[in-house]
Amino acid sequence: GKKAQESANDTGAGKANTPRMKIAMVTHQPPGDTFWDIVRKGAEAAAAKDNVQLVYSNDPDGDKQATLVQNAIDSKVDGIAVTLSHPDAMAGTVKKASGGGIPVVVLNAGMDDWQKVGALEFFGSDESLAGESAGKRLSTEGAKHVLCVLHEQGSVSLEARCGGLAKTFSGKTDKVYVQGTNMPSVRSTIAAKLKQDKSIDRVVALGAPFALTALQSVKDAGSPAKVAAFDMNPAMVKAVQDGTVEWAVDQQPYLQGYLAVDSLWLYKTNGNVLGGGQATPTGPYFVDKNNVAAVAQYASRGTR
Amino acid sequence: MSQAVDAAAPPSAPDERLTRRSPLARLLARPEAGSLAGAVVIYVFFFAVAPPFRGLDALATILYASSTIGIPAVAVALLMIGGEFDLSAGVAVTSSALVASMLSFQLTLNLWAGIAVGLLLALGVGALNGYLVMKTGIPSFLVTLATFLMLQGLNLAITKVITGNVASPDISDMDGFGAAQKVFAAEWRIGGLSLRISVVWWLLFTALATWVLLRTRVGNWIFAVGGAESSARAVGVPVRRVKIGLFMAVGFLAWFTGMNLLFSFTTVQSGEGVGNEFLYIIAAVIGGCLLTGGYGSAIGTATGAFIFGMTTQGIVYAGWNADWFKFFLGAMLLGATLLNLWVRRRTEASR
Amino acid sequence: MSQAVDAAAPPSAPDERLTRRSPLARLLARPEAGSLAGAVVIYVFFFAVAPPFRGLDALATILYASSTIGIPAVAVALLMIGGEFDLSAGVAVTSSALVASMLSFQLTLNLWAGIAVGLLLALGVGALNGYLVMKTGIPSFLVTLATFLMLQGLNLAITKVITGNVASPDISDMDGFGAAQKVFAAEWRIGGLSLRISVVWWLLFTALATWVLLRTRVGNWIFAVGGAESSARAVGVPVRRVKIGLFMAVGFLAWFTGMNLLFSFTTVQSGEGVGNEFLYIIAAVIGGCLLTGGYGSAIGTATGAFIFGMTTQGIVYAGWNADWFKFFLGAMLLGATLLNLWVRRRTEASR
Amino acid sequence: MSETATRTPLVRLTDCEKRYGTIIALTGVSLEVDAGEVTCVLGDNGAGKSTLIKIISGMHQADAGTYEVEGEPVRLASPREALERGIATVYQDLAVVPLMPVWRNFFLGSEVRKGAGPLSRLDIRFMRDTTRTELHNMGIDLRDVDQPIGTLSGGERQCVAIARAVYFGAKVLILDEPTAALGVKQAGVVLRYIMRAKARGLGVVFITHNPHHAYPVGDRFLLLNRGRPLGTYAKDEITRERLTTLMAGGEELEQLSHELEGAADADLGRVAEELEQEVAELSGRAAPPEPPGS
Amino acid sequence: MSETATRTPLVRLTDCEKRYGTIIALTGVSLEVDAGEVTCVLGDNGAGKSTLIKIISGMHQADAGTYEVEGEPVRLASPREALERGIATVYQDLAVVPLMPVWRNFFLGSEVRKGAGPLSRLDIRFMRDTTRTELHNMGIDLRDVDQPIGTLSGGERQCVAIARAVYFGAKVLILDEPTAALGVKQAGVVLRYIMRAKARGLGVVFITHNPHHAYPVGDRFLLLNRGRPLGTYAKDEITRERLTTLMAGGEELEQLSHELEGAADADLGRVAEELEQEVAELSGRAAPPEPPGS
Ligand SMILES: Nc1ncnc2c1ncn2[C@@H]1O[C@H](COP(=O)(O)OP(=O)(O)OP(=O)(O)O)[C@@H](O)[C@H]1O
Ligand SMILES: Nc1ncnc2c1ncn2[C@@H]1O[C@H](COP(=O)(O)OP(=O)(O)OP(=O)(O)O)[C@@H](O)[C@H]1O
Ligand SMILES: [Mg+2]
Ligand SMILES: [Mg+2]
Repeated sequence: GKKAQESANDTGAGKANTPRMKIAMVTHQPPGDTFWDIVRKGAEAAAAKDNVQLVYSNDPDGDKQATLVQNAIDSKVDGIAVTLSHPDAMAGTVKKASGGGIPVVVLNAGMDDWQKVGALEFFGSDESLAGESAGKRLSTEGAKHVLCVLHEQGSVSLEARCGGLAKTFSGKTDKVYVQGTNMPSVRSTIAAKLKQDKSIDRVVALGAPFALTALQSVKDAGSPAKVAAFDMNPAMVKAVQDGTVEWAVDQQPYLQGYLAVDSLWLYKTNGNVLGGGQATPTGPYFVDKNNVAAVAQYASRGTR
Repeated sequence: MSQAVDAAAPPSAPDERLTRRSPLARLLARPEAGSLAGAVVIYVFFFAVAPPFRGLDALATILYASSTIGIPAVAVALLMIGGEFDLSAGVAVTSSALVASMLSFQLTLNLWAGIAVGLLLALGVGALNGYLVMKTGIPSFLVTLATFLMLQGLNLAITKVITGNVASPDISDMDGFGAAQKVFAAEWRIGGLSLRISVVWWLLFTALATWVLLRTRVGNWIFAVGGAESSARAVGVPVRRVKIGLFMAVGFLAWFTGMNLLFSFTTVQSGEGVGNEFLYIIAAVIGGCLLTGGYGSAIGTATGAFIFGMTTQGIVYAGWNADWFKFFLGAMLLGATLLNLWVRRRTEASR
Repeated sequence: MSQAVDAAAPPSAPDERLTRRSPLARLLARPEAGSLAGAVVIYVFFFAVAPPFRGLDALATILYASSTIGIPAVAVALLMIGGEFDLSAGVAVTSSALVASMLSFQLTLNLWAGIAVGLLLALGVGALNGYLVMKTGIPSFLVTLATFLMLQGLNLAITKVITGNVASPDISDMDGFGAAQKVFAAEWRIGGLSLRISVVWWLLFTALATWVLLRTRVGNWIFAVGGAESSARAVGVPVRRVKIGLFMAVGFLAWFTGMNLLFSFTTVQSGEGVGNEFLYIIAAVIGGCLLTGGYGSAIGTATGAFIFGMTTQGIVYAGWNADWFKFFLGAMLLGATLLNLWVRRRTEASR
Repeated sequence: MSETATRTPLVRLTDCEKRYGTIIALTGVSLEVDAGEVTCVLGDNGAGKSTLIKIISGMHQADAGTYEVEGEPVRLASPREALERGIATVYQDLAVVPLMPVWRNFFLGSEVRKGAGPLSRLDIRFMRDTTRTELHNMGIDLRDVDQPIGTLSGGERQCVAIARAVYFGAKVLILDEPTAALGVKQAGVVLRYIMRAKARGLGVVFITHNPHHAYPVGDRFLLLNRGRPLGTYAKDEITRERLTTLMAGGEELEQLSHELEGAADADLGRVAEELEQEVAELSGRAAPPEPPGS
Repeated sequence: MSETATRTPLVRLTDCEKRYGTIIALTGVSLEVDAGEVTCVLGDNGAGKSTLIKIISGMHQADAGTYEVEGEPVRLASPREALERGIATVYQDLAVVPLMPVWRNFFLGSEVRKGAGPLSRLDIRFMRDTTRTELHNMGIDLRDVDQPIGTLSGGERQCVAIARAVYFGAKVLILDEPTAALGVKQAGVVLRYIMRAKARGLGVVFITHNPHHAYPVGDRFLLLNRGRPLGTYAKDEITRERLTTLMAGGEELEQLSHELEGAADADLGRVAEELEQEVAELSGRAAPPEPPGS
């Protein structure tokens, strides 16, 4: 309950005495998303530690996100951490920032493009790689037919996850789009899909809340399918512990946020650059029954 | 035609100025008939093309999905008949669920206390919307757009502040959960079939709204304020009270849907509900409600929600390529609407 | 009052049945005045609270962001004045950009060929919307909802089929890119300032629409078909042609915005644009257009887009907590609308 | 008609003024309506007659002046309050809801219900029957009281509005050009209704452009011109001819007649003759009464 | 008035029928309008007069029957086509756009432009001036031609609709109860307009409930009853009295008079006397003409 949460809420380490600086983080987070919430917590923790004023903004639309980067440039920030989920749409503006002397790091999305826009570092997990490892794992588990649940249509990262999965998975992969903002419809749609194709034996939801809803759909449809997921949230930990969800692919969003801010701080105060010109992977990391205990404590306070 | 002023009731002989119409034609001329026809055709269509669609369990799933749109759509339709919009209905659902769960959780109260506070909040938001619209004369589209944005912001921000997370805590182990779940989200499994109480509620609310619209004074007033506001005022309809009441009705059913959500899923994502307000409006419009007010029906709206729910699920049951989902959805909605129109034209022309 | 039938022009002495009004009051009584006042107040507000907002570069960014809403909003406003909606405007932007880029890319054509085909497509979609609305009498909300869904589906599915991806290929190295970029997405850097051509286009389109609305026959017809369709038809306004024309105008500006998008970013996400149709409608409504038709202005709509753009950006410049973003946005829109109202009430009351 | 002097009038409006923005629609107008009396408001188009009755009926609030109902100063915020005081109005624009059935329009705002508490519901049969009967009494034989009122003819719609006001008017009946769209027969019925309302002790305000409708039924005449009162006359202070002349402007008609006479066409000449005859009669002796429906 | 027999009529409607869904609004009605002639359509409320003119003006299409304009069979799909053939109409519901300024309404659909090609624009000054002048000529002195027409008084609005039709009517002028909401003076002007249109060789269709308006200007009278023709009369085939009686139903008036006489109230008695006198005049000798505006 409440108490447990409170006790776990102090992630803060000591505070740096470097001059106050302002760092903007611009992401493609849709409103109210669990995953991004954890990214932000990591960024905030680093900011608190590094005496950084963090200005967070987000918009799922590529061109609007570019405008947000422009806002940051106009605001004369000391560094920008940005996601490149729409690399082409963002490139111009981000280049303007890096070319104009504002250090830029890329997180989460843009593994193939971060160097092109003049960014210093990349922290994240390759989405298709994550998908591929999930696909491999499913193959070894002997799954025959996987249903990939995408909670947003037209999203690059979700498509990459699903695409990677399909690539390495030995069996058949199907996908279904659901309306992420409407849980009852998510539940019914997955159930409908399971009924439509009774051979489906795995449901892989690409977001934690949807995996939990998928459990209900499986029950509704009377399907034997097992559920696995991408990303974590507190409820997911419990589900993995209970064994209702087989495993979850974690890309450690906290790490992405934390490193992005912290590395900018390091660059500004000490000239450090991480990764040696290579992307710094933060995942994929499988959370399953074996290692869930280690994560549980942190997940319940919402930082895993 | 030369009777005295206090003449008896007029003659009831058939009027030579009318052509006759068969009872079937009369039935089909009802405003709901067209959308019902649309629903039937879509049902038959999917029945034919999608074997998994044929089972009763599929019907149960579809009905459930439709009911979560259909319940708030009832009130949204009444409001639309009354000539106003409510864009905040979708997030108000989430707001009331969040309030109910977080309040009970934080203060470790019985859930019913949270439920009651959630209701008060939803009614309050409705009343505020109505009050602002009536008091200032700003179009309800703008007023409720502002409420929509503000509620959406509050949902996120307050949930974040209180739980440190973007979802409400799990309440399934709290006092009052069992009873509340029975009321708002009971689910009976009969054989392989899962029947859900929200479907029952949906039918009840639709029946109630139909009764109110057609058989009560308030229903008369709703049509009147939507059809010609100043005329309604001129003949003594309390326009302001009716409209504020309608906004509050939307609040009420939003709250109800929120409770269904909460007790079905035990936790609520704070970003949920955005965009659903349009599903409600779409259901009402497919069901024949006029966006400009003054015309529509609750049964039609229920049919609209059913058509929408059936189409969304049916495409999945049919196993069509998921990439084309939206295209099929659009095409089928257009088809249903055209059919609706065609039925009505036919019956109007038929003598 | 006893002049012969062919009397000369009426006397022009001041009428004893009128109170006098100062020129300022007259100016403030114009429909745009209220929303302009709202814009000014919001500008001053952010200027005070957000230092980064003060620079000219911030203004340039805001203007650019506003222009991408403002350009299609011009046509959407005209359509709304003409009494109809277009929900497909947002995705039509994406569709035309996708078509233009993929067609040129796949067939290795000069980009201008793709641009032309994109235009044809956008105009065609507009004409189809208009034709269906006028021919069937189905509310435009439903018709364009169907087009919206279908276009959205086609965008996703066809892009997927052709590119195997969810985005169009990069076209920056193709023939005609330079010239087209100059037309649709030129950017001049003067000092640290980046001025974008879309702002210029926005002002141009707004001016043109204002001229059309107030000074041409077509403008007269637009007001008439939106204000009282059957009356307009009765006095000989070609209602069908006007409305179809308006839908096509929306198609045209959607195409234009799509080209701006394409040549600014060289690639387009197939899922983009969904939801933008409401931003256009919101801009028009904030700018004083009536949802029910028959009233509104292009300048007001431009102001509405500016208010919306400025608020969205201003909150970011002010560095307020992103969680509260939507809340602030809603509150400021409500504030601007109330101010607008207050200004108009004041000027109406002033003698 | 003379006993009213000592009684408090049902409705008294004093020095009333009304502005729409910069437009002054009414200024310095006073009006009294006594029980059992018909007050006619006469005046040119745009004189402010409808504005005046909208103030009485609570649709608008006066910007200046006082308004008393049965001696008690009031400020009616809505027509509902007027209706609750027994003041029923036929508006010039009829105030109907086009998409609603005739019978729902008839009873709108004053619905008849049966059953009690939350189960109280509309007494549809009664309302349908009453609507049909009342309209039939006015000479309108409706095909179907469930027809949307917007599909009725202009006169039929006007009859619904009148029948409704007559049915619900308890103390004061206000009629804004009720006979404008009516046929001869229906107009006659309306005049009869007015007389019967008067006989039942109601106060009636009657607006018309037809002096031949106004004079027979009116007890008091208020003449408006460009928003200002031209004078109030009791019936015994004014002759029918004077009233007609005041409303029509005798010189106007004479001019018309001359003009037409000058026309070349023989046909026109004939009309001119006829018109001249009228003018002679008007400015000369009694213009004989005419049938109620003209 | 007699030369029309050999000419092709401007407008000829034969055996026309119109249904609205199950409602038969018009059946077996024929009508001719000749140049320089006024055809009056008379009938009770709901008789189908407006429906008839809506067919002529292209608003509705007949379900059966033929429609010829200047001898050529047509099927007008919209009022625009009628206007292009020089047929201008004043609709009973006036067909104005309430939110638009008066002058824009006046010229709506027939805007006057200056400049050429894509630069052609509205000649606003001309249109404003013309609107003001034309209305002034009808006795309406507008404060401001930029006022939204929805804020005008009922009569003012009607005058705009009439002035517009008169201004644009080239061959046929159709007037549906044009004088209903008009003051005495304005109604007189409208009758004069009709005479002048006739003199200029236009065909006029004139609908009214006032036989005293119809008789002086009409050349031909079409009587409708419950959607069916009661008969067509040339002016010389019918007397004014007969026409009035046909429209009013003499027995109706007599009954009214008797009823009122029976009433107890002295006041009512007086009115009854007056009404009886009317009846006597109606059924007896010539009801004398009356001023145009009553
Ligand atoms: N759109 C419609 N739908 C159904 N019925 C209609 C429609 N329009 C008219 N009617 C019916 O047709 C009949 C004739 O109407 P119309 O308006 O032609 O009468 P009218 O002779 O002009 O009467 P009035 O003198 O009252 O104006 C009426 O009984 C009316 O109820
Ligand atoms: N809402 C309004 N806004 C502005 N002006 C108005 C409004 N309503 C009425 N007026 C003006 O006030 C004046 C009086 O109008 P009113 O309707 O009272 O006239 P009326 O005497 O009833 O005329 P009619 O005989 O033509 O019905 C008119 O000149 C009209 O233009
Ligand atoms: Mg009036
Ligand atoms: Mg008529």
